[in-house]
Amino acid sequence: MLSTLIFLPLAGAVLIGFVPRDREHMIRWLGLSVTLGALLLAARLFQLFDGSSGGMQFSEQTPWVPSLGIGYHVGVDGISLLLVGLTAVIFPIALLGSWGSITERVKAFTLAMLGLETAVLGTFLSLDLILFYVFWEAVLIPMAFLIGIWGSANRRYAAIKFFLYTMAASVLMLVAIIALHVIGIGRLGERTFDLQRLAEMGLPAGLQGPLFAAFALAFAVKVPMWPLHTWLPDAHTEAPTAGSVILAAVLLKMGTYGFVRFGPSLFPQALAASAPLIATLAIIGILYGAAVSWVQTDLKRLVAFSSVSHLGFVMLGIAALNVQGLQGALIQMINHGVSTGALFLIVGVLYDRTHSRAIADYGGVAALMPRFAAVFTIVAVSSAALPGTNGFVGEFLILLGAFRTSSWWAALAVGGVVLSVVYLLWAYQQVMHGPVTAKHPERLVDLTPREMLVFVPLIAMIFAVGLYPRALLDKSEATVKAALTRIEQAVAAPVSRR
Amino acid sequence: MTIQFAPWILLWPLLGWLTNGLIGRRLPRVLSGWVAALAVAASFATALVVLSAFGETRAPGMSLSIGLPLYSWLGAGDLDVQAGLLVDALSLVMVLTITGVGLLIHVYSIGYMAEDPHASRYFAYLNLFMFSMLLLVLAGNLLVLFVGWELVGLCSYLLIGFWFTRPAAATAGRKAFVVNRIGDAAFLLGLLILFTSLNTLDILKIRDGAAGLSDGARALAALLLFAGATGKSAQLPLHVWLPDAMEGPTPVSALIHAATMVTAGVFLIARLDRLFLTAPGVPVVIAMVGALTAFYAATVALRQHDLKRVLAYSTISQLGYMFVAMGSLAPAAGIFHLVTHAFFKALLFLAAGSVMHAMHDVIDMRRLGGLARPLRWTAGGFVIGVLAIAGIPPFAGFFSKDLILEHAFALGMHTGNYLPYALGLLTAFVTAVYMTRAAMLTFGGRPADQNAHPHESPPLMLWPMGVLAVLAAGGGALGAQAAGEPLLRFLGPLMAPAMEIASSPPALLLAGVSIAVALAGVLIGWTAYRDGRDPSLGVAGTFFERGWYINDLYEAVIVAPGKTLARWLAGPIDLGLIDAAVNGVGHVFGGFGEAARRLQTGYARQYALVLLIGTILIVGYWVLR
Amino acid sequence: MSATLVADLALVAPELMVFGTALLILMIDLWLPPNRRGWLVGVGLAGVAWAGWSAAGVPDGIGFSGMYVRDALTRSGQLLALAVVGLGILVAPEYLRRTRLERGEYYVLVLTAGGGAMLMGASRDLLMLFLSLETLSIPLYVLAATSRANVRSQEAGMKYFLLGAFASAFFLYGVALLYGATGTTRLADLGQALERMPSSTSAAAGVGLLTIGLGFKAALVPFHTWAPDVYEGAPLPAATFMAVIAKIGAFLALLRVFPLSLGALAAQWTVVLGALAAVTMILANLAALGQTSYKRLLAYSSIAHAGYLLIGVAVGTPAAISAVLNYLVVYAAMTTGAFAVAIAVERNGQEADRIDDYAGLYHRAPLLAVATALFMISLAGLPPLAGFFAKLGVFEAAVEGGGRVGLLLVLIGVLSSVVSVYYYLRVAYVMFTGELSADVRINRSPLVNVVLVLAAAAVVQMGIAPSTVNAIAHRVGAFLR
Amino acid sequence: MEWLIFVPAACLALAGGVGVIASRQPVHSALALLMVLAALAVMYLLLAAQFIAVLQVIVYAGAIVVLFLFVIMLLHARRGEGSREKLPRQRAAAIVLGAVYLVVLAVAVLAATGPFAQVEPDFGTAQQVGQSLFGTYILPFELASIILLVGMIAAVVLGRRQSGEEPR
Amino acid sequence: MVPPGAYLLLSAVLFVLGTVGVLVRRNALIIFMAVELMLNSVNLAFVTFARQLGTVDGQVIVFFVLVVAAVEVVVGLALIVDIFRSRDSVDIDDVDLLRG
Repeated sequence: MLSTLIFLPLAGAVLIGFVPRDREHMIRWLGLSVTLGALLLAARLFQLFDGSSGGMQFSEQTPWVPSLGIGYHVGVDGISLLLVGLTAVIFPIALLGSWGSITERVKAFTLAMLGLETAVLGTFLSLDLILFYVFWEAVLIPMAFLIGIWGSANRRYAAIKFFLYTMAASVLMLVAIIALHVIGIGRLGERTFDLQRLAEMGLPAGLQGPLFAAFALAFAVKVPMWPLHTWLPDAHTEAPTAGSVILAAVLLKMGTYGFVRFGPSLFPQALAASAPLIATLAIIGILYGAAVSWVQTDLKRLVAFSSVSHLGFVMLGIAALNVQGLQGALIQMINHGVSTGALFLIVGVLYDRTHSRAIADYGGVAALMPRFAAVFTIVAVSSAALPGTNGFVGEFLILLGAFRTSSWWAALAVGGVVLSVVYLLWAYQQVMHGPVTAKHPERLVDLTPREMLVFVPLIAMIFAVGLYPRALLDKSEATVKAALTRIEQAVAAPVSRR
Repeated sequence: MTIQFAPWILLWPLLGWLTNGLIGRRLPRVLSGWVAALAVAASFATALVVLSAFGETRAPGMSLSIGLPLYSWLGAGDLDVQAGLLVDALSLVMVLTITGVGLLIHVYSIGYMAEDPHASRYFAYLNLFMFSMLLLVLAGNLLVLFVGWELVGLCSYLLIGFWFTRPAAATAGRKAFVVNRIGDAAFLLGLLILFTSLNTLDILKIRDGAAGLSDGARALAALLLFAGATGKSAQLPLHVWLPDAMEGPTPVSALIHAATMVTAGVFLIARLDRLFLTAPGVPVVIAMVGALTAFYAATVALRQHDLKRVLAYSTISQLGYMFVAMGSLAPAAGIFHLVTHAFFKALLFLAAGSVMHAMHDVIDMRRLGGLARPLRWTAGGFVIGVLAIAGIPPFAGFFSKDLILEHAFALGMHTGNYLPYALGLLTAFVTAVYMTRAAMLTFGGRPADQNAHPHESPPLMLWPMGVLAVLAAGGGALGAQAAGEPLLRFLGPLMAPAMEIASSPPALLLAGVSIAVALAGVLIGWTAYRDGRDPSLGVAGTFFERGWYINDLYEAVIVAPGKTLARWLAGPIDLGLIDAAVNGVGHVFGGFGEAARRLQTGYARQYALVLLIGTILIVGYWVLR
Repeated sequence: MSATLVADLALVAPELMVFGTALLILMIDLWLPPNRRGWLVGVGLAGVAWAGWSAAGVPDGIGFSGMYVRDALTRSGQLLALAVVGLGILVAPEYLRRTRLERGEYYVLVLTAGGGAMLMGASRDLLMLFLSLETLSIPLYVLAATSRANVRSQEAGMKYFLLGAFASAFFLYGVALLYGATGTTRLADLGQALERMPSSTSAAAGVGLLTIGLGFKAALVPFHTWAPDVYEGAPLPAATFMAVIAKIGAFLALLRVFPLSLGALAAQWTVVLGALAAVTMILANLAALGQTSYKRLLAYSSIAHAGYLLIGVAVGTPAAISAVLNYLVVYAAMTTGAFAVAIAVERNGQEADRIDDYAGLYHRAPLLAVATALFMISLAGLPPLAGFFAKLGVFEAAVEGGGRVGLLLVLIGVLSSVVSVYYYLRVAYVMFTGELSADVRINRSPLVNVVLVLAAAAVVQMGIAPSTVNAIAHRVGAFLR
Repeated sequence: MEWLIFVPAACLALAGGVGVIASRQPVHSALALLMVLAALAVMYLLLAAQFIAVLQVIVYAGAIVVLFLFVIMLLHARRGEGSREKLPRQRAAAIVLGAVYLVVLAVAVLAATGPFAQVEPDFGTAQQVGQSLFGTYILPFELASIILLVGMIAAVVLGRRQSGEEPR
Repeated sequence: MVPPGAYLLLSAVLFVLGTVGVLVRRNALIIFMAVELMLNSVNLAFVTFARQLGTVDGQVIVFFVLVVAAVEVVVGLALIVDIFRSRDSVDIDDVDLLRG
């Protein structure tokens, strides 16, 4: 089932490869159907998933490169389940949302998106380190092309920066993976890259530090954590709407997911030891991202920096290393995907109409586009974590978790709660309120039914998660607890004595 | 049990909101108003039903508070937040006040907004607000309360900025939200402390468990929550948003920024009285903040020219009284004042709205005057409101304010700190003066603009004012000794155990003093502002007019430096340092690449030289190893 | 003829077939009318196939007085070399016909160079190694200069030859030193002798000089300087062929000499080869950054890959050897593919050599563009294509068997591949954006297309299912253990 | 006794070596090279390598140097070097590096010296060398033929008139 | 009796002379002669070692070096002639189109 899910989009891409380029309509529909198919599969997976178990489910394992000990091993637990669900939801939305804006090279675009979906799903479901790395890096290429081909003026610079920056960080992870494998040969007596096997061997504390550092660097850039974030504003700004949506909603989660997936399993002691550092950077990110958002003049840059702030919360939750923090981090990952994805779609709606991202080019839009205004309002308050929306659930749990670990973390992070309103409402006011000063008021027509169709599921998720987060939390709690138990045991009884 | 209907109190406005929000634009304008009003009316009626049911349960031995869990909202580890309601005397009083006054204001709004093309959006917001406010007061869990707490803030933002094409309105809404958020952040931290110490956020459990907390935790949690309350209830130092909030439609000012939402802070303290009032040192802080705010706002109100701003500052001032009551360990008295204040302040605002309606949105008192004649009913209502707020018996304000001063005096007797009382008394005098001034400048004297042809508002607006006028005049009965203090007795059992006042103050004497001060104030005001005169009060006047320059101070000390800091971070730091470092790495590599390219000169002899160098190095290494 | 000679000749049957085919082509070419030269391709391919069949079948053994060894390394190396010769023949005819260079000698030279490369892997004697090296090199010098009216081609031949002869002299002096110090040129005896006298200065210097000769052929920095100029100047089919065959020969020899014979001096040559690998990876990748010529870019790329390959040699464990072999296969596929793309494109009747000439290729020839993208991604070592697994194998072996030096090399390796991503993907990026210039023409070249398809299939197959080739290489490594 | 032959021969070889690289005219270089070859042939005789000495004279002096001279004539390349030195520091660098390399090389090569071995009288005769060539060294010998063939083909390919292209 | 060291030293000097010649001369013909000089020095070393060791292998190797040297000269001279035809120069520094 998992393999079907992972490779369904790729199979769809192959199929679309045979469709002539000029049949754009058919390609669009095919692409959408494929992603919807993946969504159905993911929904079924969600339904079948047993939330009471903290282990891997639906595992599939088969040797891949036996001589090197590389296996094809996929599986889903509570953590990956949520992210797989998010991925499956976001992709059809992003595709549908780009129907209006991507009018050139539709086929290549659709292929890139489908390839990207496979890579992302694979990243979330891999349980073999090499398989994981393969998917992890495979994400870069379609994404860089999305930015570099369909992006705006400075796209080449942004694509290169995105690619090289994230890649530079992740190759060190590759070295660490190899090192783990080699250590595993010594300690397990077998050649394996299997995550679970390597986790069982119990890495000596002295080795955990450098190896975790290599992993953490790769993840931290992807998240991105301050001060490794500067690729993000450029990538977001230049990417086409769908690219931004995917980037924000799904790709950044790969970084946070990495921390949650590999930290407790492979490097429990190192994770525990570096939690204060992670938290510090996270808090700086929260406040810094928010403050910098406030003075942006480009809407997409503003949202990009808000991502830095929001993901700071996620990292803070992870650094808290308790149930609330981690659960909050997980929920916040989903929330950020939904809300920031929606924000980028909102910017996309404006951009499609006037081809400007400059805040100064707008003003009084609410009067012209009331439905759009309502959508924007809901998304903005969700992003600002207003209770009743999804954002609050995540931030509250994170703050609670952080508070329990160190009250100062929460006290400082709460500043982000305030600042988020400052920049979001500022931007909202500049764009939507005041007299109509937008440059091309005649072009600012309200949302079309297709665009509404893009937003409705996101808004539904905003409220669904806000009002009944247990639907998600219950799926992941057992997994999170198991991970925490691992850390506790490792810290209590250092494995290094072995 | 009919008490199970309590959720419907919430559901009606929610349905109203959905109706107006989803299909409102397709409804006839009048209809959307009536839908909204009907929803509130249904809510009010449900509240009455619940009240009657609640009355039945008040047999001895029965719980004073009935929790109605709905569903498990949020859980992680040991955190389990039940979304549920809490029905008790306090919440019922609040619900009735909110739905009652709210209903009147909804009806008024139908008339007021009759001409506005976006009325459906207005009523949708208004109903959403009703829902949020009711959620706030009915919440059985502090986190659920917080949901309402923030949602009312959102509604406030939306409604202040309802006429968002006016930059001032949009900015005011944003300011309100941001300032509230600052308080909310503190609130949130308070919540975290409570949960980490008590492992629950259930209000009943917190009430029961508060005594078990350490002094430090209790005080810190209480202070943080109180900080949240100062934001919502516009107390010093977070009061700055409320005067600006007057940019919203006047019924909104009446409902949200006078009668209901701003009292949420007071309600919060009453709700958690056992936490707040037993925490060491906290009551004094509350009382002092309240007293100072009351006095501060009253002085500022003295020199405002915008009628609604006068009323806004007076609201801040009156809220200060309520906090004095809380700080004086008399939450019931505070709630009493909350209720009477809701009556007379709503009345005053509606009257002001009526004036605006008549004068085509002119609200600057310097351009008003002599309206008593054309706007007879409005003027009458306004005068009743003035008398009530000034504390002239037998109008409602007198009883509640006097009760607070009495408790403040008792606090002084108990602790030796008479400052809250003294400030309260002084404020009472100033209140009488500035309210008289407002009435005189608006309705007395001669019309400032001869060309205006004011006309009285339609019945749909006058009737609610009438009802409120009756309540403002007679509402004191709820807490008057002569009437048997029904409200205080109703609240009493819930609140009593938290308080202990050692000695009883000389009640009659204090009442006399209050009356004398109020009368003096009215008299002086009458004398000073007769015939449309408005003495400037010199330097002090300007000081008052600018709100003691607090706004300017914030602007200069927090906002401007904050923006500068943010610009500095975004420019020199983010682009200039962090990003430049990243790009610098790229450029360094590019530079190396160019250098490496230049090594390749194209001359074979030089290639041979390079080869020889390599040979020497390698062979040299082997030879010398 | 003595019985041993017959047995010995059986050992070298594949080489004999290759050289024999070369002679046959030379003969046929004499009487074949110019418009029937297509037959030469057929004959060449048939000979290669025959030799391949033979290389796979001839049993192991050592012959010719211990100068020649046929073992797993020989066999796999020869099969690879033969495959490359086959590809080298396939890419040529259409281009040669276009540029009126078609001559039987071209194929003769390709075949003899291939034979040289095959012998390099089998040489068990330094003299044999030297002669094999020359058998490989001299045809390549000539191939580089084939396009004789083209001054760039002449220049390429000249530089290649001049520096090649220069480096050969160094190599020979190394042989002389080793001979003088140990009295033998047989690698096996040499290894034993050095175990007895590990601190011999002369022998050490001799090993150093051998490194220069082989390093020149493998284009390791600082012996790489000829490569960019030669690849850029040489006609495309020649560049395609030499970029791969020289690397194969050189690395087979490096493996034969260092890990498999001179284990006694491992501590020292690990450092030297490691340092060479490090500077090669760094410098080549940096220098490639600013290139505007496609061939030149690929030249630097091939230098960089020599660096990655050399990591495996420097580490020298059986796992590393098999990783190097695997890498060579992958390198052959992706480099041949990348060059072959350029053969299919033409600007104003000339080679389309500027990277910008490929702008918008995707619109005109989507499959060609996609294939190029595959080669570039694989060359950059990005998953999930072959290049990634090739690098992974080498890196894994280095971390496992290379100690601190290995780890350091891997770090340099991964970081320099990040740099390489920039220039590789720039090519792919250019093809998917922009517009194809009007004077750029895409040639319908069935044979080149065959090469492209084969290379692309290999790059994909060895990425998605790397086990096949990997398992073979692994078995070789295990055998040599 | 040997010294009497060695020293003049060595001096001749060195002088010739310097002459090769220092002569202005290619012809002079070729003649200097001839001098070196002759001197080395003498040394080979001293080192009991009669066959090689003969080969040296026949192949090198007889064929290679003649070939050089032939090409020099063909090209009329009198000096063949442009007046402008494009690599001004090349000469100094070459000399310095050459000196360094000489030290390294001398150290390396001298470390391998030992006493001369006792050899049979037929050491280095054509017969002995020939037996090796066709015995032990049969494979290299065959390979050498291939190399010669390649040389031939190279000459054909490179020397042929450039067909179908504008003559320059 | 002249010791092997003397021959070897001579060989080293000749080799370096050849090396320097390649580096400093620009006439391609002279450069090739310098290369021949290097090869000859190698031959001297081989012959000396053969004598020192008393094995004939060194001399056999010289035979092969001679063959290769001859072929190299053929190829090299052919290239020079070719280049001279198109550029009218045998100055190796004029062969500098390819760079970077």
